[in-house]
Amino acid sequence: MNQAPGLHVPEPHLRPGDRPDFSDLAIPPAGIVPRPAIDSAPHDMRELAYALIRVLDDDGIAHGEWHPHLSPDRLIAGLRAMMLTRAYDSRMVRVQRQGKTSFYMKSTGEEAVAVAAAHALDRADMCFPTYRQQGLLIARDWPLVDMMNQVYSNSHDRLKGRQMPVFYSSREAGFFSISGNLGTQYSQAVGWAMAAASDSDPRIAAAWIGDGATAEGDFHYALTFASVYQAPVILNVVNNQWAISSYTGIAGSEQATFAARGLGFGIPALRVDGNDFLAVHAVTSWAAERARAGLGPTLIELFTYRAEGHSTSDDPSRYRPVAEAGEWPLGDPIARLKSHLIGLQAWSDERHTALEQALADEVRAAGKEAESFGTLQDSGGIPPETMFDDVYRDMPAHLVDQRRQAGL
Amino acid sequence: MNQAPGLHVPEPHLRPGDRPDFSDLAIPPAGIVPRPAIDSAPHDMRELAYALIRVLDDDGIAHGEWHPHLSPDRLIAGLRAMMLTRAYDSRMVRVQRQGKTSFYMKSTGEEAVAVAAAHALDRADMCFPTYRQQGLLIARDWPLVDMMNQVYSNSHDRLKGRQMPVFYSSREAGFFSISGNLGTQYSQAVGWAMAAASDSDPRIAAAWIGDGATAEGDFHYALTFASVYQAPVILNVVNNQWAISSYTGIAGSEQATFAARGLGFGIPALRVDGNDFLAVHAVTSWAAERARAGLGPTLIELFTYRAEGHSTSDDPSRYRPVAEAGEWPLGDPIARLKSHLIGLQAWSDERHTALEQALADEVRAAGKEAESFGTLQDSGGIPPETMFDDVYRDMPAHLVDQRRQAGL
Amino acid sequence: MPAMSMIEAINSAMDVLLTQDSSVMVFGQDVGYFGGVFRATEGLQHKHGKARVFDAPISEGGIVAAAIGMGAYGKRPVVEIQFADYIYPATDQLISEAARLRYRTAGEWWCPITVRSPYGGGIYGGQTHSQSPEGIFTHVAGLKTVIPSNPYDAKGLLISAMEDDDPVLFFEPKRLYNGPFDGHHDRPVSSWAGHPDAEVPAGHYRIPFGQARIAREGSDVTVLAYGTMVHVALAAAQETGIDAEVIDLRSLAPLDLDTIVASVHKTGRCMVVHEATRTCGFGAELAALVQEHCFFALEAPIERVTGWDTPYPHAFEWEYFPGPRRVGEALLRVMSV
Amino acid sequence: MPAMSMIEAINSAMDVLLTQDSSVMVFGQDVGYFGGVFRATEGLQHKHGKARVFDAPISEGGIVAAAIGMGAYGKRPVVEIQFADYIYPATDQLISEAARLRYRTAGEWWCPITVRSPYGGGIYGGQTHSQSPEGIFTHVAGLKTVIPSNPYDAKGLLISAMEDDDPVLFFEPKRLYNGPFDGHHDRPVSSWAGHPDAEVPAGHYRIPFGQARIAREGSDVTVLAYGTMVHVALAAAQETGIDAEVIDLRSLAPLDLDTIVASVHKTGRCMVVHEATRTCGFGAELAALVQEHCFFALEAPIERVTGWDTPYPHAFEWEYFPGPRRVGEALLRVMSV
Ligand SMILES: Cc1ncc(C[n+]2csc(CCOP(=O)(O)OP(=O)(O)O)c2C)c(N)n1
Ligand SMILES: Cc1ncc(C[n+]2csc(CCOP(=O)(O)OP(=O)(O)O)c2C)c(N)n1
Ligand SMILES: [Mg+2]
Ligand SMILES: [Mg+2]
Repeated sequence: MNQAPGLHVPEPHLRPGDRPDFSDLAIPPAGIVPRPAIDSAPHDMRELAYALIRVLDDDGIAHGEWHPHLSPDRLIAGLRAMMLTRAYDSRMVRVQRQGKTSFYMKSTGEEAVAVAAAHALDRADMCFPTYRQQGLLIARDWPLVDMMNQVYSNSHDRLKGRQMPVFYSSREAGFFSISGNLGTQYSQAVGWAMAAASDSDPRIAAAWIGDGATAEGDFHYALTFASVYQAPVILNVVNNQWAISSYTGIAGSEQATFAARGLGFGIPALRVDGNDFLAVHAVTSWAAERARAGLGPTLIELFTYRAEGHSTSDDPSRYRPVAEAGEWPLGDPIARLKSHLIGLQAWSDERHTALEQALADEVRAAGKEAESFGTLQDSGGIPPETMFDDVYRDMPAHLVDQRRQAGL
Repeated sequence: MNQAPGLHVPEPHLRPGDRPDFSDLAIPPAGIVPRPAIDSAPHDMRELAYALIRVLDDDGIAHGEWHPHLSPDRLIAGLRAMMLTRAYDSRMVRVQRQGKTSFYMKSTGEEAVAVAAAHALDRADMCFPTYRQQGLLIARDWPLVDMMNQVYSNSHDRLKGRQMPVFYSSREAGFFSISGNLGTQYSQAVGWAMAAASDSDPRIAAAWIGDGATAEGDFHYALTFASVYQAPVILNVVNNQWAISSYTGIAGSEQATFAARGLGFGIPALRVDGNDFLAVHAVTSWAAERARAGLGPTLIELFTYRAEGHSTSDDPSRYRPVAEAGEWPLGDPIARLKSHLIGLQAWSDERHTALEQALADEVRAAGKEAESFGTLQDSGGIPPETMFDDVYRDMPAHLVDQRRQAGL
Repeated sequence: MPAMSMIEAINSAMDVLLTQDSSVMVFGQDVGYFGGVFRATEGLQHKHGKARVFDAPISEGGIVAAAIGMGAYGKRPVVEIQFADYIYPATDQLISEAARLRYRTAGEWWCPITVRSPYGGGIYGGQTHSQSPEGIFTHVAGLKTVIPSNPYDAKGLLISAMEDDDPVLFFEPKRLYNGPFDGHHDRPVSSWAGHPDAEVPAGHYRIPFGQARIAREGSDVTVLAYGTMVHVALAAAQETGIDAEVIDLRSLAPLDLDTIVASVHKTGRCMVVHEATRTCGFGAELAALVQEHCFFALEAPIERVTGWDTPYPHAFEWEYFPGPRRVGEALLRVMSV
Repeated sequence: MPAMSMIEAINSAMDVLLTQDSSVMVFGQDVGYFGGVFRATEGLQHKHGKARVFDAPISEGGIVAAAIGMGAYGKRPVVEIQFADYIYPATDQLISEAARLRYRTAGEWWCPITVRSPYGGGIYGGQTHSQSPEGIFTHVAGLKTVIPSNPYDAKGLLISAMEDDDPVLFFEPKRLYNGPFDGHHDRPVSSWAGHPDAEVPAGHYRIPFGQARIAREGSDVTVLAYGTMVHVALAAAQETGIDAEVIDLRSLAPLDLDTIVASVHKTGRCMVVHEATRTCGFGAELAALVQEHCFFALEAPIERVTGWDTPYPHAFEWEYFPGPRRVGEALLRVMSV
């Protein structure tokens, strides 16, 4: 009888000091994956969970059935939102380093995940994001100043300083309140979609979760309920290959794709190049069409790479080769869409640089305005007694009492 | 734009008053499913999750690659354990009706699930069952009297009256303590298996869960951890098609098999006729070999039918056609193995009836002995002060105090 | 007015709101076609349709999560957790999400959900069908916790819960579903028929939260109780002849501290009774509050008569249950100081 | 003796037992190669191998479940929940399983697991990186709950936890990891270097559970505290000049009631300080016990100085945190009665 050969603990191939190397990553060419009709039988679409849907090739040329054929204007709008997201992120990290707030999380390299989805969804569709989909708000033209006010917990922060930076909420923008507890929004999104279905409301829900957080129970609840009740929801898994310091193998990626998780529930599942704006747009549209047609949920794995640290509290050089991000073979979503647009002769290096500058100015102006309402360190703008509000709709006696005890 | 057509709520085809009808159930012939080598690549075995592995055909003849070719003696041992399980169940329901205990749960029609697995596993392998795998204990020749003592909470109950009936525990028999909280044992089993692997211990773990309980988070944790660490564990899903009153569609079976849940984790998954002793034995052996060879976990869906009520508290005639059980097309595991043995000329109706009688006598004798140690209603045999023991290894001061306050 | 058992009153509360308010949705394990393992939702699916009253997977976390999402949409979901012992898989959604959604968004989102669940012992349910976990949730800011002791209150409180814009845990004393129960488990069971608190209006009415009910006026000692223990306390008062003032809290959070404090100021003595384990149970909070607010009025230490700090043992449920004998002895002790 | 910070002492406890006892396994999110987000497991994987110290999926329920299974096998698993705020997905495994396994099997199985988790505020972590959930778990029979206040205790208590045959929740005051902290957030941070309780033996030693430490002897009033609040209470005593006896509970369950009762009998006054929300917090139990056991010795009501009954707000953590000013005012109030 064989002996079990010890406990298997997945380990990334490379650690600090190693040369970045993605040569074992098989990347299929763009355009080869077929696009089934939205009402195809789920069991005929199983292979999509193991594929990688790509539209843009390495030269920025669009290929294949998933090509969404968006107008240059819409593409430029997408490019702009991704660039604005990046500009916003980089400023916010800078102000965090300056001590003006406690914490920040970038989405660098993953901007297409949120922005392309936002552009493919209807404005009224409801999003249940994680902390790394600030691109949704930006793509929905939500004011940067409002976002910054939240990051600063300043006097104009609509959340009254209650949440850590980047835990935005905007009912108006269809952006659900970010939770610090991983995964919880995923199963809530399905409940929202069930309610919408029960009202025959044409709006659908979309949810995002990180590769690491798929290990939480809520991921399973979401898939179960979405499948049982055929809820009109798009379940996105953002596989950026890292949790904090632990790589995606610790979340199960050694043995299967995350898209494949949908198969056990008969949920059509697509795996897509998450750095390809056109591909993300196309799969989101396809899933949204399915949901709106009453055909139920779709799972989308967005294969991408977390190009920077997990948050400002993290230092990825402690656990992976520093230069890895630059070598990521699926490239950068902004650079790829830019080169596509240039290929279409709808864009140029000059326009790109000018836009970059304009967006930096826009972010700077917003930053100034937001800082005029205070920052975390000098806030004082929010009346401290408000910390007792909103625990309940009406303040119960014991909180009135405690507020008094607090001298507030 | 289409409107979502209301909320989809799965509903069984038939309700009380309807004629039982399983004609829409596609049952493939016995023997057609190939048996891959245990070290086949998981992705080459995906179709097994959608198949139905059957060895015995409707006439009790064994077919195909999964035929385990067990000796008649071993088959008769299996038959005997299944019959004993049934005899035990029927007596215990009777004594519950007589008020001698509070509750009971039968496994009628599902005896092969536990018994064949027990016979395929090593005696030292560790089982993490649900309340419906009493057949494991019986197949491991655990004394009926000891089981009955537990059901009666009598003076010889090793669990000191602490647990509801059928929540057995036997370290010696490798049978983990049954929990009233569904699903929890499933993820614990994986931890046990991880520990065994880390010691290069040849023992493996096996866990069972009901179709209904797969919706709990623990099911997901188990699959995740089993996949990540390639734990030597067999993950059984007993799909008896009912939770309490809710049918398996509410657990997700409308859209996929339960075996398919393994695919998302790259866990090889087999779907088997749970009423076919030979098939259950064969798949369990295959999975055990894989685990022992360090090839990791296997998921097995055992397709069966809960022939009786959920428990003595349940009345299935309120939610399904009464006669359905008798029409279940995959038959009865005992009758099927009996007819197979008769076909092999290793068994006869006469021997069967004689064995039935002998087992009834054995159960009756055991029942007498157990009742001589008391029953729930007249117990008093367990010293009540023991109810303060075992909360911790050493009794803390506050419990000494409370025991005193209780006058015990 | 029809006489209703507690289970009928609970059913009626849901029926009334399903009829009046199209945003109400009722779901949980076995609550649809079958009508619930305790029959709380009997007939509701048939009457209101399966898109509004339906079965859910065995996934308490998923059930509460779905309810939160529906609440965000604009529904008023009412979910059943089949036994309070099975609420734990939903803890994260309850504590991290339901309780905090309004706060963390400064009121932009809120969570108008009701979580119904039978609690308590007395049906030989052993350690996983007998628990009283209220003290875990009363620790959590943002949740409301309500426990009725009779059919009239059950319906009025449940309607308030369903109409409340905050998340409410509604724990139902399962041993009271079909009749009042004073802890004398060896006496014949009684039914709600004829009981004054079983006169339940057929239509809509509310009992507001935060208003305790004086179940028995008295001058010797204040007994704080809720759910099944109200009946046990009343029996103990009668059997000992001690003129106890028995206060039925009805809602634990919010708590009617004024009524409690007024009573203890009157009686000078206080006792707390609950079925949950003692340490850090809700009785601890009550004792802490009473000594804070009534220190100079108290003539004796506040006693707690509770379940022991062990799981609920199947064979010894009556040794575990704080029945009228134990409550009576405690009354005598408190009076003897 | 080396001076160790609390995080180093915790690391050392695991290192010592990983070396001595081959059944010890350490796992959790980011604890392997990286060494933990607070560096508690730094170097342990490198030293003891990745089969004994490793990363786990983001699945607190799965982590605790796996630990329970390993414990049943014969291992002594030590798991980290990255923040106490994230323990809720593991509630069912902790309450229904870990806490009850020994009881429900009458000792046939048991659960020798340790669950380490940083708790408490003071690092601008907002409502999901600042919580103190100990009061939820101290309500559960079968669990032990331990909270150290300094490096020496942290190591000795953690070794006791790992060697204990029952499940232990080991909550680590994250604000004390790298230095003592008395709540004066606006003063320069100090380090453990030079602090007497940071003299930590390199090898194996234990501090038994259920033995409180008198952090400061005094005769005016007894202050019950644990974790960070011990330092706050000491500061408040010094700043008010009130001769408080500050008791560092060290283990909440089991609780050293004798030391508490003796102290209150001596001082005649009592105060409880914790960072957790007030209602049904562990302070409620302490107040209930003290009035039960010291009723006739008490000259003033027992005060509770705690976190408010709200989530921990990001921008107002210092208004939320019960710092030396609030504790000092309460001391003065208690003394003024
Ligand atoms: C329930 C819970 N457990 C742990 C954490 C701590 N934590 C915050 S982010 C994170 C990593 C998440 O990784 P992933 O889901 O892949 O998302 P990404 O950051 O890559 O977008 C962890 C472990 C948490 N916030 N909530
Ligand atoms: C966590 C939890 N939720 C709910 C229950 C109540 N309950 C007990 S058995 C059962 C049905 C289980 O169905 P299934 O998993 O299919 O197992 P089967 O009884 O068919 O073997 C339910 C809902 C429970 N015991 N634990
Ligand atoms: Mg990630
Ligand atoms: Mg079932």
